[in-house]
Amino acid sequence: MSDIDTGSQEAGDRGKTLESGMPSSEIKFIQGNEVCVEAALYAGLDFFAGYPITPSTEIAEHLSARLPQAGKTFIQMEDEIASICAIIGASLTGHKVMTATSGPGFSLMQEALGYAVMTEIPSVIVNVQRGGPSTGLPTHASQGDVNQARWGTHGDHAIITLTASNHQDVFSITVDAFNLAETYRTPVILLFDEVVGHMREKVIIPAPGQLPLVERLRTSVREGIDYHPYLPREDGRLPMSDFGGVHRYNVTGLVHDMWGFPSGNPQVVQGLLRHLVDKINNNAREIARYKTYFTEDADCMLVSYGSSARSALHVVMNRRQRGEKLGLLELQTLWPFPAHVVRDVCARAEYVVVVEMNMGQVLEQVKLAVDKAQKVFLANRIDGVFINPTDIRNILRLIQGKGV
Amino acid sequence: MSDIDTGSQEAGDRGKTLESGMPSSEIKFIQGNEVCVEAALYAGLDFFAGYPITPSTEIAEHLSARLPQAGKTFIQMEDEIASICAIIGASLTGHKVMTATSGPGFSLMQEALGYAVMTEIPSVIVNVQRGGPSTGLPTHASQGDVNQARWGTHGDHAIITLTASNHQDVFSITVDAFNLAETYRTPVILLFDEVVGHMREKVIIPAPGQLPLVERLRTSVREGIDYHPYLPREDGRLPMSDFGGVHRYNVTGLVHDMWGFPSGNPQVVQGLLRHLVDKINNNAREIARYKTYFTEDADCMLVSYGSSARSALHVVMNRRQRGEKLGLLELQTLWPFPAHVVRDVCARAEYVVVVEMNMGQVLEQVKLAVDKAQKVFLANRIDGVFINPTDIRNILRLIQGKGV
Amino acid sequence: MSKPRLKQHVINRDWCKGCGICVEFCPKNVLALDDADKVVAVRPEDCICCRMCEQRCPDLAIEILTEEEAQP
Amino acid sequence: MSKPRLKQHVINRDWCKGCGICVEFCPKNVLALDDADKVVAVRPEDCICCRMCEQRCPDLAIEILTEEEAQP
Amino acid sequence: MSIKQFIRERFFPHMWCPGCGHGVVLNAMLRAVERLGLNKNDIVMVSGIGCSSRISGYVDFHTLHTIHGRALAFATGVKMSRPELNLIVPMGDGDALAIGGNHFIHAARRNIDMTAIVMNNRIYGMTGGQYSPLSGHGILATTAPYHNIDQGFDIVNLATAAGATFVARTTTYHVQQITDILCDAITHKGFSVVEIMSQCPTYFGRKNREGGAVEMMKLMKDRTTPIGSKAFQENPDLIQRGIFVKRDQPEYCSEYHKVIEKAMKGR
Amino acid sequence: MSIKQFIRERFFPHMWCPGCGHGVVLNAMLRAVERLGLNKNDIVMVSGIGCSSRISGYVDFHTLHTIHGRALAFATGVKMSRPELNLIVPMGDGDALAIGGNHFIHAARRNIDMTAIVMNNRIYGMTGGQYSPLSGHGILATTAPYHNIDQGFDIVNLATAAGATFVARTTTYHVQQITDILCDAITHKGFSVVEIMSQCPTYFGRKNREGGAVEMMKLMKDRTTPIGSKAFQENPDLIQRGIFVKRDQPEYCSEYHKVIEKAMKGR
Amino acid sequence: MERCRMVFSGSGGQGVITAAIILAEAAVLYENLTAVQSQSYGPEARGGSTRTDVIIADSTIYFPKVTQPNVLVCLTQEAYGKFYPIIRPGGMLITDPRFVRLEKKVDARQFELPMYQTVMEKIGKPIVFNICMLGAVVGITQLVKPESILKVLETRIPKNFLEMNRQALDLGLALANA
Amino acid sequence: MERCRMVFSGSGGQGVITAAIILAEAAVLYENLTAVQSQSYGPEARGGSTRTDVIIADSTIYFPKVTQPNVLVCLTQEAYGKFYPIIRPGGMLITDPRFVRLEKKVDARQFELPMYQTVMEKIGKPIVFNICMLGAVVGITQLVKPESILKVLETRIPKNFLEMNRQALDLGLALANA
Ligand SMILES: Cc1ncc(C[n+]2csc(CCOP(=O)(O)OP(=O)(O)O)c2C)c(N)n1
Ligand SMILES: Cc1ncc(C[n+]2csc(CCOP(=O)(O)OP(=O)(O)O)c2C)c(N)n1
Ligand code: SF4
Ligand code: SF4
Ligand code: SF4
Ligand code: SF4
Ligand code: SF4
Ligand code: SF4
Ligand SMILES: [Mg+2]
Ligand SMILES: [Mg+2]
Repeated sequence: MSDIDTGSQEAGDRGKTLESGMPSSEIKFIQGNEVCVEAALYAGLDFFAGYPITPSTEIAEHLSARLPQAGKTFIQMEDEIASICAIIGASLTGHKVMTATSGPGFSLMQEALGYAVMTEIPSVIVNVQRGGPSTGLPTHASQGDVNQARWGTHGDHAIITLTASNHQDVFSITVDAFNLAETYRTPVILLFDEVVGHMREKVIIPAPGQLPLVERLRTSVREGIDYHPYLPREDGRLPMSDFGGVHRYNVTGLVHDMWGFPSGNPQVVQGLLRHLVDKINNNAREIARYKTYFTEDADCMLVSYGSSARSALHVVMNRRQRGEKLGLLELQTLWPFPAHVVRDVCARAEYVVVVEMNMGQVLEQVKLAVDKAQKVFLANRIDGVFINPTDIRNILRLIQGKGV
Repeated sequence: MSDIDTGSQEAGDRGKTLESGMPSSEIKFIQGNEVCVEAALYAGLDFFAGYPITPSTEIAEHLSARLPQAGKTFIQMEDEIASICAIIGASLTGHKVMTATSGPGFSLMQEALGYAVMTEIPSVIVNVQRGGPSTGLPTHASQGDVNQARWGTHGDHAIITLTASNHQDVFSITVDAFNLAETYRTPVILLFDEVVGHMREKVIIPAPGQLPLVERLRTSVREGIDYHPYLPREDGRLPMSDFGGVHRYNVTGLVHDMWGFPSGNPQVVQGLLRHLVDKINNNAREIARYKTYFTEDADCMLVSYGSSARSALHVVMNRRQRGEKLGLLELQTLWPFPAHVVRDVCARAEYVVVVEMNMGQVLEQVKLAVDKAQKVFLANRIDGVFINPTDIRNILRLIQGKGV
Repeated sequence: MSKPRLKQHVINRDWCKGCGICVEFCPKNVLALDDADKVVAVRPEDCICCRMCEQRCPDLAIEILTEEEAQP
Repeated sequence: MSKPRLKQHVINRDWCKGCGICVEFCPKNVLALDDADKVVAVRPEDCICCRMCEQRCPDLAIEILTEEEAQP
Repeated sequence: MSIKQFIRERFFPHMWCPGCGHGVVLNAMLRAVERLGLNKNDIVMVSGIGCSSRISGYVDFHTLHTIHGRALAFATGVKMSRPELNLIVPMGDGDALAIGGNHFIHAARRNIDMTAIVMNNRIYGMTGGQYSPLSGHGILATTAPYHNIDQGFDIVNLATAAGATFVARTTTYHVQQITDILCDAITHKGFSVVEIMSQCPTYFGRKNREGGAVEMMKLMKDRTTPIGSKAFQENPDLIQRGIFVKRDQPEYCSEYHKVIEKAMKGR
Repeated sequence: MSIKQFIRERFFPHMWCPGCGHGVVLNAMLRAVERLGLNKNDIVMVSGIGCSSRISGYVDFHTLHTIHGRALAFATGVKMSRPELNLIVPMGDGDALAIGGNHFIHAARRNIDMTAIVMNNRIYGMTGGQYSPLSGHGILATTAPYHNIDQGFDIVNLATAAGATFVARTTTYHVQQITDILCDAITHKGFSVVEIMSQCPTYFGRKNREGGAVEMMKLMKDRTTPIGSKAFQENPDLIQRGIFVKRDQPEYCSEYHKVIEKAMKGR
Repeated sequence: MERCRMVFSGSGGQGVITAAIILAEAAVLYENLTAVQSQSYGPEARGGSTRTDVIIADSTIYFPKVTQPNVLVCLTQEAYGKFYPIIRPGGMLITDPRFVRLEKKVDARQFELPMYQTVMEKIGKPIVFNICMLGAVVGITQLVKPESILKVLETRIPKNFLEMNRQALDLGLALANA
Repeated sequence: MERCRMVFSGSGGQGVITAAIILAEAAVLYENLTAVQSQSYGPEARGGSTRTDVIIADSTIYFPKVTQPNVLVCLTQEAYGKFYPIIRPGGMLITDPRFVRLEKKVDARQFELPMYQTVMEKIGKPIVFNICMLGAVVGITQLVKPESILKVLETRIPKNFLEMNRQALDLGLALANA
């Protein structure tokens, strides 16, 4: 008899679940990395540049076959730095772009990632995490790059980082990544992990039109009229004009004014930096993606994300059957950290257990978010082995004071 | 009449202040970057590799003249990545090494920095911060790389990061950086800023022997006997053997066993990662460097570091003269964050104001450290202009509810 | 096309930085720097309209206007 | 130095991966792979001790021992 | 002046020092654009970081001022996604060949259609006079206070060996040759490398007692000679100017187009 | 076997696939070390990341297994700080010339005394068969499912143009030549580049229907010829083997020593 | 249905991963079941032993790895030595005597099937060994219908190789039912 | 002593930064005073105007920048236009008529000294213009002894140029006292 197949599942307000059997949608049994590829194509990916690295390589491999079939561009560059630079260039000409890498490559991309932040280039950067630091454990499970996604590049900035635990969610969150990149004119990081990336399970590819797509907001300013590439509209969005089109403007990683030209004027500096951070952090509620399970009455709330959330959910389902009041908050947006969600969901829990495969990177954010930091505990694994339900159960027992 | 030259100065327990006029010490009037050079030479720097970048370039320039005079090695590499790689190589042969850069270069160094963490290579990396993100504001004041110093490379790890606000402290903290790098067999980051780096003021170069130096701990294992490069002693330190010497061992950025050979054994993985983090974080008290001013009775505690601390101290001195109970905690160790010091020093303060030139990177740590996060405020500037006493006074007024 | 005849040396004094390149390489010694280190055509009559000054100026600060060009 | 005379083919069966390189490139067809895909000297008497097998083996799994060498 | 149509006048006078060779390159480059009759909307200029790279701010094209050393990688993204655009990629010697050396050789290898201009002043101008991979042995610089021990690259040789299909060299003294060569280079279908020897009087000139801009330009006149000239045969220390390589080879974007065609048919 | 004194036997059998050319390189390299009579304590091997780079784990020297593409930069630090050591730097083709291309040309330019070995299997073996800058036009790879459109580098030309003072090429079929050339290269005072064409039967061979290790080695025999051979004159498509460049030029560490002398005297 | 957890293990070239994927894909695409397949990599990318986990169920699968397999397939001695202890009490162990000598006591039904030998004798191509193994697994466990496996094979395998694969599958099924 | 805050401004080649450093160094090394010198860079590394701040005091200096200078030196029209508003009421403004035409009212003593002309007439080398300016500042403010400046010059300047610098300093002192 199965031990986890009961229990109702409440989707969080922003967590979209796809119903199976929609017309002209397609069922596939593929790797998470390939799901990411399918979703990127669905979202309108035009241009991919990358450099192979375990465990993200399959993304490049599949795209090298799929993109030319669609008349679109795949290029393998000389390294990860060149890869992210190339996609930034391609985004400027009006294309949806992506690159994919893992830890060491993601570290190399940090300088250019900051450039994309500064110049507000819609782009998606996938990091399929592996064990770190350094070359670490290339083929093993880890979620150690959460804080790097936030703080890897120099200088103050904000960033959007998303993740998912199962293939259907990998699909929708990847589409979301492209949508958010266009909406906020920003790089978005997809932080997957080795387990999700390499595992195969069912995914339903939605029919075209089934998931909403955000297309590039192009300026309505006509040729010959002054176009301001860095002047936000009332609603905060910044219309773009394709490179090679009718508006000739400047793009620079230096602090710049609304025309895109370098400026050291303190007011311009302050204005730009606040804009870069506020456009994202002030929209944290809009950007928050998450799912909740049994949160209404949970005494003990698990908070998890990515593949770890699968093990956490396993435990929750299992314990609920026994009547224990466990709940799960699965985060899909990691940055801007959805502190408001964590605070609300964990408000009535006696204790909160963060389940992750690192030394407590999300743990620290949860502590900052909840009313009482002392009620937050960590259930983790850092040894390259995928955290399993037994690990979590054992740690829960210790937290509950029941010993081993 | 001067407005800031009174007030007693209590040095924190770890803040060493040099007395002037010591025999054979030498007085110089130089830039902060040059002080760093003098201190590195004092500490025994043997090898420097770097690539020019504003505002750190003077470090390389001075060393290009000074190192060969001492029969030691200076090399300008093809980029920052090559620079940090070269110093890691040179450290392995038993030399004290350093590189220096600023934001964009520091971002590029992240992959190899993680390698130095993983392989436990004593090394000093100077980041003279400039305005970010991206190329940002190359010649302006900023302290925006604090969190990057902690989380810039991928994977869980720990790191030591030091800073200073005046030339005498730049000297001693630079010497400290070399000492800590040797003690904990780790890269140490010196996070200076443009103001301190470019400003000229007096510094007393201590006489040889005046400041304690930690030399490389070399193994006592004899030739032919198995030497374990990654086996900590009882006291946690790991004796090294110079490359080119009598012990031939392996160094790798992959997770490795005590002989330095790759291993995916979960116990080895967990052991290594815990070791890497614990050797530093468990010694946070030993590593904490800071200075305190009027902390005994302060109602309002300023917490600051680097050049911002000069402006903060100016305000404190000024207000003390008027009898206001302001105090200052100047942090010199930023990572591992000296939470215990902050907690203690801020315990009786009604409110705590973090003075920094970013959007609140140390602020967040202080909030995590104190009893009541709500009592912590931020006095900052992010527009490239050096924060001045008036800025702080204005913000204090607002915090105190007195309006503009 | 007839040989171009000089109409004017158009000198942008705001842009000229007085580097002296045009002065030195003028084959006819037409140009000189004044007190404020800005270029002036001191012997315009000698100018053969070779445009080397115009083409070598790093600051786009000097231009040769010829009769033909002047009447488009 | 006299022509070396074969004493033995020293084959490390744990290391041999059966790639067949030594087999194919032995000028005298001395070697073959067995059932378990490990190399064996099937015609040792033909061996001319040229050591090409030893030098080409990617796994350092085969060594030619000659009489001279055998008595150091 | 008709080349003024190609500049952003409001930013003039530009930031370069008096007599800086980079201004001469700008001047001659604009004349090439004018002569070719290119539409401003069809030109994308991508530059890195350095004094030289500031050139992109002054021209009225689509301009992308990127990060140090990576201009060609950004340009590759622009070109591959809009192959019909003209890509001009001016770089400093440090930008192109110190930190950017890898992108340089790989862009050359791919033979992607763009014009790489190396504004070679043999020094890091922007950061104040450190030696570059083009400084050459014996030169003085702020990081070579005794003398530089690094051998210099020969850009022409390196570009050729890496696979560039158009390779040329000239100097800021030879302004008309700059314009001529750039016209050829921009028209060439494939990766073009044009080295323009340029003067940095502020750092290189001062440190190495080469005098001011005028003297440095005279030196460029004296030290160079047309390819294969008699003077060169007599004195091989002379540096040759002209077009070294110009050959046809399938261009990268066209090659990629073939991949698309193949893929769309099914393999 | 006397070359066993140079290996770490406990890690054998090694991780490479059956028939992998990297094992052949290891074998021949050990013979060179043996022939030269080098002391194990005087050898530092620095490698990057890749199947090839795992070679450092198997040899009983000082071994430094670094990060992808940067081996030569680490090696530069080792060498400059201990010039008396022998530096051997084996790299994969991707390691040396894709991500590592810049360090490659700069090490060559400086003429720093070390031996760079490019174990060229024309593919990224470690990550499972993507094309490399050495794959060449027309090749199939996991990221070139239709065909590769990238031109390949010619390592010999590139190294020569960049300034290497010893440049050679051979193949895993020609094992004795590997050993001979490596002896020369290690002895050469300056930057030596030795390209060794190697087989990756698992990915390159399988994808491109070149058969197994044996067939691939036969191809290397058939497709190569000694430098300037008659066969080459008749068929210039043949790849030449042998020593292309061997010239004297001041070595970097010695040059730096002169700087020290100058500095110590006062400028 | 009973949730079935399987581990297939062997060495690099034996195709156990492909077999696992085909099985799981058949379950998902043609039997409306749920399945998850994953594989673990050794510390190295090359060589060493291969392990793949498959779970097949009729309900959502959260934790995707197998800790105690109901069905364990071992195709090398090394794999057998490494994995026999994890078999679920009462489970099934499938081995091929060409590669594995049984030495340990396990609380499981043991199937020693001469799959390699049969394939070599009847088809002569070692490349379909894994499909034969798959036939045996399907035959023993009855997890999916052989036709479902065939449907997957049809989408994955060039036409001219299909017959050979069908044959191998049948050989495996026959061995299981022998 | 009274804390003295100074700003020297001009254009790139005029050597104001060097002058500031020499002054501050003299104060620190030979007069046992405290001093801080800093400079600000424009958005660009090249061209544009140069500004350097010097504070000299007999007690610790925390905040190292000058917001309101007691002494403002402007050596270009641009610098004058930019900085005259920040002068501290009652301070001193030093300019050279060769470069600056005074146009604004300021609450400060204004010294219009023909330093450039004097240097060119008496020495003929524009390179020591900044030292002449320094002489004027020292002469007017009496902040440090001229000998202290000379001592610094001795450590920084090749012997054969020393005399020229001494002369320039004297010219400046003389102009101040004129
Ligand atoms: C990653 C990075 N490293 C270093 C720098 C600092 N930097 C800016 S420009 C430059 C070199 C400029 O030299 P070159 O490319 O020759 O151009 P030039 O200024 O001489 O025209 C350097 C090192 C930087 N901006 N980014
Ligand atoms: C920064 C970084 N990018 C990518 C990788 C992934 N990676 C490891 S080895 C390798 C290429 C291997 O190819 P090659 O250098 O030719 O060596 P081979 O395996 O063929 O011997 C790659 C791309 C990495 N480890 N680090
Ligand atoms: S070349 Fe131009 S900037 Fe130089 S002096 Fe002549 S006009 Fe002025
Ligand atoms: S056009 Fe020719 S002759 Fe006339 S001023 Fe210019 S350089 Fe001299
Ligand atoms: S070459 Fe080596 S590994 Fe290959 S078959 Fe022969 S002995 Fe075995
Ligand atoms: S030594 Fe030569 S002849 Fe003898 S087995 Fe080896 S390859 Fe064959
Ligand atoms: S520093 Fe040199 S390169 Fe830069 S603008 Fe001045 S002269 Fe030109
Ligand atoms: S994958 Fe290729 S390069 Fe790597 S070990 Fe196997 S055969 Fe060798
Ligand atoms: Mg330059
Ligand atoms: Mg390879």
